[in-house]
Amino acid sequence: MLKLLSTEPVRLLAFLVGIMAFVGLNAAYLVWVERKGAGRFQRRPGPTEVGYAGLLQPIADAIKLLSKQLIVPQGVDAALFRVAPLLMMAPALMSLAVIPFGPSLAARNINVGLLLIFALGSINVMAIMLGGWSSRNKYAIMSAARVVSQNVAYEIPTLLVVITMIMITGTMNLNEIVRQQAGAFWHWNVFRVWVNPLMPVTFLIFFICMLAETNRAPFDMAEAESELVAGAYTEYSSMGFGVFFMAEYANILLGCSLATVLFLGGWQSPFGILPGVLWFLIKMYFLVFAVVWVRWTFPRTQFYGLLNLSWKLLIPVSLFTLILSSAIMKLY
Amino acid sequence: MNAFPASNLIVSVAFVFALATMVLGALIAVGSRLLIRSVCGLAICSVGLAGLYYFLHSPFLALMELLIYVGAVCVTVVFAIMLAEPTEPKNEEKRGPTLFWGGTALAAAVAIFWSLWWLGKSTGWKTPASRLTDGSVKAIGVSLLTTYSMAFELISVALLVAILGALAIARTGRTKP
Amino acid sequence: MRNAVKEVVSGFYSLIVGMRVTIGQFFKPIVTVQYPHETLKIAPRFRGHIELVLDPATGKPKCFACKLCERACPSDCITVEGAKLEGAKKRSVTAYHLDFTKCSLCGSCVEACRDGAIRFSRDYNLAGWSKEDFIMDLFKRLELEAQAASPEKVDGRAVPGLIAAQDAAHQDKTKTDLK
Amino acid sequence: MEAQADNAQILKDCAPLVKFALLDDLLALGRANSLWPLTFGLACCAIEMMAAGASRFDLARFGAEVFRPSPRQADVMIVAGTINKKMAGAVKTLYDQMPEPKWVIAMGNCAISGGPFVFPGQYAVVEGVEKLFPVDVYVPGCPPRPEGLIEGILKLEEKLTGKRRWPVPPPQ
Amino acid sequence: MTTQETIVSNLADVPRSNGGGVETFVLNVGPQHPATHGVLRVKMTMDGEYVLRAEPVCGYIHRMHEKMGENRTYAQFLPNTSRIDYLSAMTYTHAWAGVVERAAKIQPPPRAEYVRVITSELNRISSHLVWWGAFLLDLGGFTPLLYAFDDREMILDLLERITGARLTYCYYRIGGLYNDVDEEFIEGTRKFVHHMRPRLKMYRELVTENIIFRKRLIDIGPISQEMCRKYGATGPVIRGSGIPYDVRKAEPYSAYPEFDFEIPHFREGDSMARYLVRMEEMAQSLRIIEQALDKLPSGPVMAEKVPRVLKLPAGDYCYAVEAARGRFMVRIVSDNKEIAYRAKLRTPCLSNLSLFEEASQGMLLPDALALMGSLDLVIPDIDR
Amino acid sequence: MSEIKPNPEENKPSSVAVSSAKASVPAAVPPGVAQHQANKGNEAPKPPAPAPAQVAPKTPPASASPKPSATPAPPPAPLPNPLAHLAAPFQGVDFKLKGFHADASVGPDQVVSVAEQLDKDGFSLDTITGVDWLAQGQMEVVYDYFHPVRGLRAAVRARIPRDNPELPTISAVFPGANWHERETHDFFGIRFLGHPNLTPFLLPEDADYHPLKKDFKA
Amino acid sequence: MNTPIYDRLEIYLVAAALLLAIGIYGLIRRRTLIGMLISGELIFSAASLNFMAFSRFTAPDPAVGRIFVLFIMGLAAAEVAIGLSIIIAVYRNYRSVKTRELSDLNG
Repeated sequence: MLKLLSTEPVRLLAFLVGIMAFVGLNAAYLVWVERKGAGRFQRRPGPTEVGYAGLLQPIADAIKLLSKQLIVPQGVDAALFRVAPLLMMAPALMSLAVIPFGPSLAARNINVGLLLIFALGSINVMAIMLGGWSSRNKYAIMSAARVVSQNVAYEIPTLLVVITMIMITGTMNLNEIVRQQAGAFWHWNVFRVWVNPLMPVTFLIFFICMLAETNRAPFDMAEAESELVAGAYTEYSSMGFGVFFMAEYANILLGCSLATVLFLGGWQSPFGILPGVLWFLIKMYFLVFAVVWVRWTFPRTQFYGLLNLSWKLLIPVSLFTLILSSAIMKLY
Repeated sequence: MNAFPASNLIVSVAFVFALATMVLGALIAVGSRLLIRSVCGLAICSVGLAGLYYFLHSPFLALMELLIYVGAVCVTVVFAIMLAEPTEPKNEEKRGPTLFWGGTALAAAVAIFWSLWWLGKSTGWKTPASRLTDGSVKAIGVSLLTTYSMAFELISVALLVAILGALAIARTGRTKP
Repeated sequence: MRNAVKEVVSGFYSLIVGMRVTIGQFFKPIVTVQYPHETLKIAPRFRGHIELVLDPATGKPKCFACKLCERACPSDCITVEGAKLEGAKKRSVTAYHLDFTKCSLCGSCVEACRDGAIRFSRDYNLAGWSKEDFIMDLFKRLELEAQAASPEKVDGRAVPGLIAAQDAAHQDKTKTDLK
Repeated sequence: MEAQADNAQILKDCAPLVKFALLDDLLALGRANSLWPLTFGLACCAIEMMAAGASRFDLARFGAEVFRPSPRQADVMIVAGTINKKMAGAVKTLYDQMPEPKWVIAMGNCAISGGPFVFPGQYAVVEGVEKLFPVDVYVPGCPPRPEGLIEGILKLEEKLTGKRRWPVPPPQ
Repeated sequence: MTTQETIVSNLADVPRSNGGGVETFVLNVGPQHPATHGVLRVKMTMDGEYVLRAEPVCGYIHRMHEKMGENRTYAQFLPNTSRIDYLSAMTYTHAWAGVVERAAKIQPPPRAEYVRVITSELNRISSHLVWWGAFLLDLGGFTPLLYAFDDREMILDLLERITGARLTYCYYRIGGLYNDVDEEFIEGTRKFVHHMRPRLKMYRELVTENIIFRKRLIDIGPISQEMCRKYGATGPVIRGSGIPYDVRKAEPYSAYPEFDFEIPHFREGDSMARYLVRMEEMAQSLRIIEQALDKLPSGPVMAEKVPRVLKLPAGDYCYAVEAARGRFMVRIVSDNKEIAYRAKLRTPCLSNLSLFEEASQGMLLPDALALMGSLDLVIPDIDR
Repeated sequence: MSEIKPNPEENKPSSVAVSSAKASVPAAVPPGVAQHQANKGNEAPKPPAPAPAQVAPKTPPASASPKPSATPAPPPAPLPNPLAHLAAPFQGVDFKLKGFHADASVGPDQVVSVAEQLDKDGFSLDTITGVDWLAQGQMEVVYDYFHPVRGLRAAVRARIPRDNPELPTISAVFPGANWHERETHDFFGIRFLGHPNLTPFLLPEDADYHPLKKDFKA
Repeated sequence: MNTPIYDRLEIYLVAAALLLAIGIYGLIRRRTLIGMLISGELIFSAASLNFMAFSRFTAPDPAVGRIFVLFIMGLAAAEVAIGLSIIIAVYRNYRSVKTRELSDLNG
């Protein structure tokens, strides 16, 4: 029996269940964190009345959303309309399977883990687009069109940065990447300026692209509330909206985890006091906090401003870092 | 993997599932009246195909298939559909030509399929005695930059030209900045 | 090129400054008044709906149904009925209806009243399940309140003697009474 | 319009027939504590509605700060302001687009009865939003203070769960 | 479910080709849309994200103010004026009180005029603060709104202290004020002035200098001086185009001539210029308030002889004030009765919005909405 | 008067031009805006009419001088007419009493030409007011103009028969008149000939009533 | 025959043939440019699958087939990009992407 449990499929299954629970819990409580954080930034308490410090608020929201009427408006493409939220949620869940949360805590340690995340990530775009298209709503369609151009534009600098990282580390295995950053915190990739003096900039580019790809403020063109009502989600009610909502946070989770793995040394601890998993979570949640912080500070960018930023600034700079790091690698 | 009971069966089922996904996707892609569903069919087909690649011992290409077909090709096509026509014409054409073309297409498809099947079955394929490389990402990269560097360059030029051409074609007619 | 670099750098700096401002606010205490648990002090001149004032001497409403308020009201939300009771010197009010759902809280009625017989209540947080809750019979309301307030409860707000004399809003009003 | 009201009534009437007490309570609790209003301001009261959402009063404490711009995702419509005859159709449609279960708070005298804009011979104002669809909670005032709106939301929660979880603030 | 059968105006059918020319579709922004601040509806003919033609459709909150002006006595109409532009209620009441005083030749006492100036300017600041927050909300920033509301609450506390209401003050009376201000109000106002100056600096750091914000406003939605003049735009809109027109200086009223203040104006005419004008105006209002507090005379706050039943001599009378959004003018036509024969309310937002159709042509949707936000609309002010 | 000392931080951006009538003074700009203006180059438009500081009869500070004792509404002595240079029959009016500086009664056919003259003079349309004189069987339309630079106010009135209320539109001269005319049409049923789009503005699209007519019953 | 189903070359070849047949059917049957483009992608996929299968089972260097598949993917992406831009340009001019209605192209 024990042997059976240690077999690969069972392990995988166990991890998938674990990840689902992790994502579910996190997606729900990231919403709480967001609301609490927004509250603090605005000098108000945020949710407090539902449970201690509003801790039951996400549960109340979930119950409410689950029990609401799911409207499939007339004229929508019902099949696609229903599939789209799931299509948004599934890739985020699957991608987390390759994230190493601890030295041996990854559902599947595959050699092309980094590629897997981006391959699955590309489905997200499809999901929002189908959601927007099938809604048959002008705002939703405009939003879908924006999402596509935004994500296409930001995929390029992201991939360039990731290629830089692959070149520097020489692997696409996430666990291996983390392993290479062992030692004190200056061995983390962000601080490895001797490998590439532009490493902090590279991290910044990755962070910006991550914000853009997860449609977070200041790049939240997809649900630009004051322009497009609720964007691609305008026609979604009840859990359809809920799943989109959760998927958004799951994607943030994924993005922050990836940034942690690539740049912040993953589960490597700077002092060696706490276990690796905790360090991983601390770093990840710090990035999540930064995402919240950014959201509640800045106004939304204009759409062409967003594309300009990508095409005129991020892509050249990331291309430059790529060339620079390859030159440095060649020289030394 | 073999320690797990009936693992062979499970893997076989997964394989059949991937195969079925691919075929189903392809059928949706050509059969659906709504173009948007056709694209979804193409995406499903690509997912199935990626599964087959995985069974062909190349997870790298499986993921590339997803990245390029789902992430780039399908997205672009959906985008184009949004800009252009939402549906395939329903009953605009006369029945005669429709039937004729349908029949021709079916006949051609069946003929091709049958002949290829026969060809595939009847040929005795030989497995090689030894392998030069293991076909990993590294091997692919090395080959790309050595043996096939010319083709690689050509592909990049083709892509560049495609980007420029697409920009040039799509931009004409836009009067605004 | 130099301009572009300068713009990027200064733009980035402006973003940092913005984030510094918000994080500064993050660590400041909250400003929220947690309403059902704690309440703001309502301003003394707060204009709620109107209520009748009792005459401390008689324990009856001061109002004698002169209907000035009814006439002053821009939205016709006041209906006063009065009658001259037997043995009384003046008319006295028999019914005072306020349709609060039409009121615009302008204060014209209180201003029009020459005898301080009506004033603003301190109901700042009214809410109810039925519209009829806010079509009030002030006369009845006063009676109910007077009954409810036990005599020994000195600071209860329905105690007749206190009502007329002590209310800050009322005092404010008399200080600058309009001619 | 009547049919809609009837439907709602029938739903309400039928509710006790199929009652799983615990689940029902749980649902009610969940709904009561997650009332997402529709971003929908009409006039003066909308400013007080914003003020109620702002830091001083903070609707977020009750989980009600998630103002949704799309009616599909909203649970409660706070009618904050005057509805005139030109607007009535749009308001009705918005109400219809909200998924069940949904609630309405009539905020301010205009939404309750047309308020100060009703006079004999008026030609534009709908005299109360209840002429269009059923209203659950009335918050009178012109405009009501933010406390009034919070009280209205507490009343709505009380209506859903059957009891008031919060203290009644003392009269001032 | 019946809910599925209805299709709201803004949730209408998908765009389809119209068989020739540019492929356009009509986007109904409003009457319920987060960017329209109320119930304005803008019928936008779009080519993709470009606005070909934006036609505002008004009247969704028409509340018959002018009709009521013919139904109510002059004193009874006062509360209405607070509800035309509820964000700038004081100034609107000022105009009505002013026109009646002008016609009836009532002179409010100096203290009343000073208090009117103080409260009007406080109200102007609070109005600009709401605009600032809501404008940022249009641009996708939520936090500034709440900071603005924090500061606004301080003003509201002050004003509630003396008027008893938070929004629709109805504080001025024909011939003076409802009641006098007290020391606490004066001290509180001074404190507020000291509090507000650093806050304006913080606003500048948080928003005005922010690169994202600047990119969204600079050169967006330019409005020329000629366009302002042709459409009768006033207030920050005309000042943002470089014409320093301000009723407080052009047609001085109340106690304004006694204060030293400037009219901020910028030449560019883009959304940023209008934004900066309003931010500057807040600083100027603080200046006026400080001066008025220092010079506040004592005495009564109500004119001596205001008849209970007020009849204006026949004729027509105008009175204009500088409200937060521009020139607000009341024109009363009287036929010597207790009730106006005709009460015309000239509201700034109507004129300011009327140039939107021309100014927004060919803009991108978010830019057009930013332009609309920079006009600072209050919809009941348009519809009356 | 006490010294106003704005906080030095605040002083920087508040260095805007002091300007009441001197409109052509280019505004000094706060440092943060310099870049903003630099983008514009020197194409900054000049105000339309850089009129020399023309001082219209301004009201004295309201609290200063007592009002003149009750004069009848039309002043007996003709006041200086600030618009004497125009061909339109303008008359000077006491601003303190009326709230405008010049007044003209014109025929319906003159409305457009007066608007054109005022337009040339740099005036801007303030508003259009309809008045229903039921007893006289007339409708009156008052056009209010203001001058954004000189601070002048002018009123132009035209009377038309009540049973056939028609006036030429001035929306070709002042595009801003478009909405004002639509509104006047809503309320009084006055038809503005040549108006591009005389549809209900504030009333519902299908409204066929004119609520501000004196004989209107809901 | 002990080789599992997923380790047999014929299966892959049949699958590829099926994909090709479906693709060709679609290419003939479809009436819109976009539909034809999608069918073309299917044909590409069929070719890729064949390459992959042969490189897995018969080629001495498995990298070769994979490189070709990569090339095909690149070409497919380029083809889609250029094809769609042509389609959109055609659509702008003719308001239709139905091949039948684009008779102007015939001269």
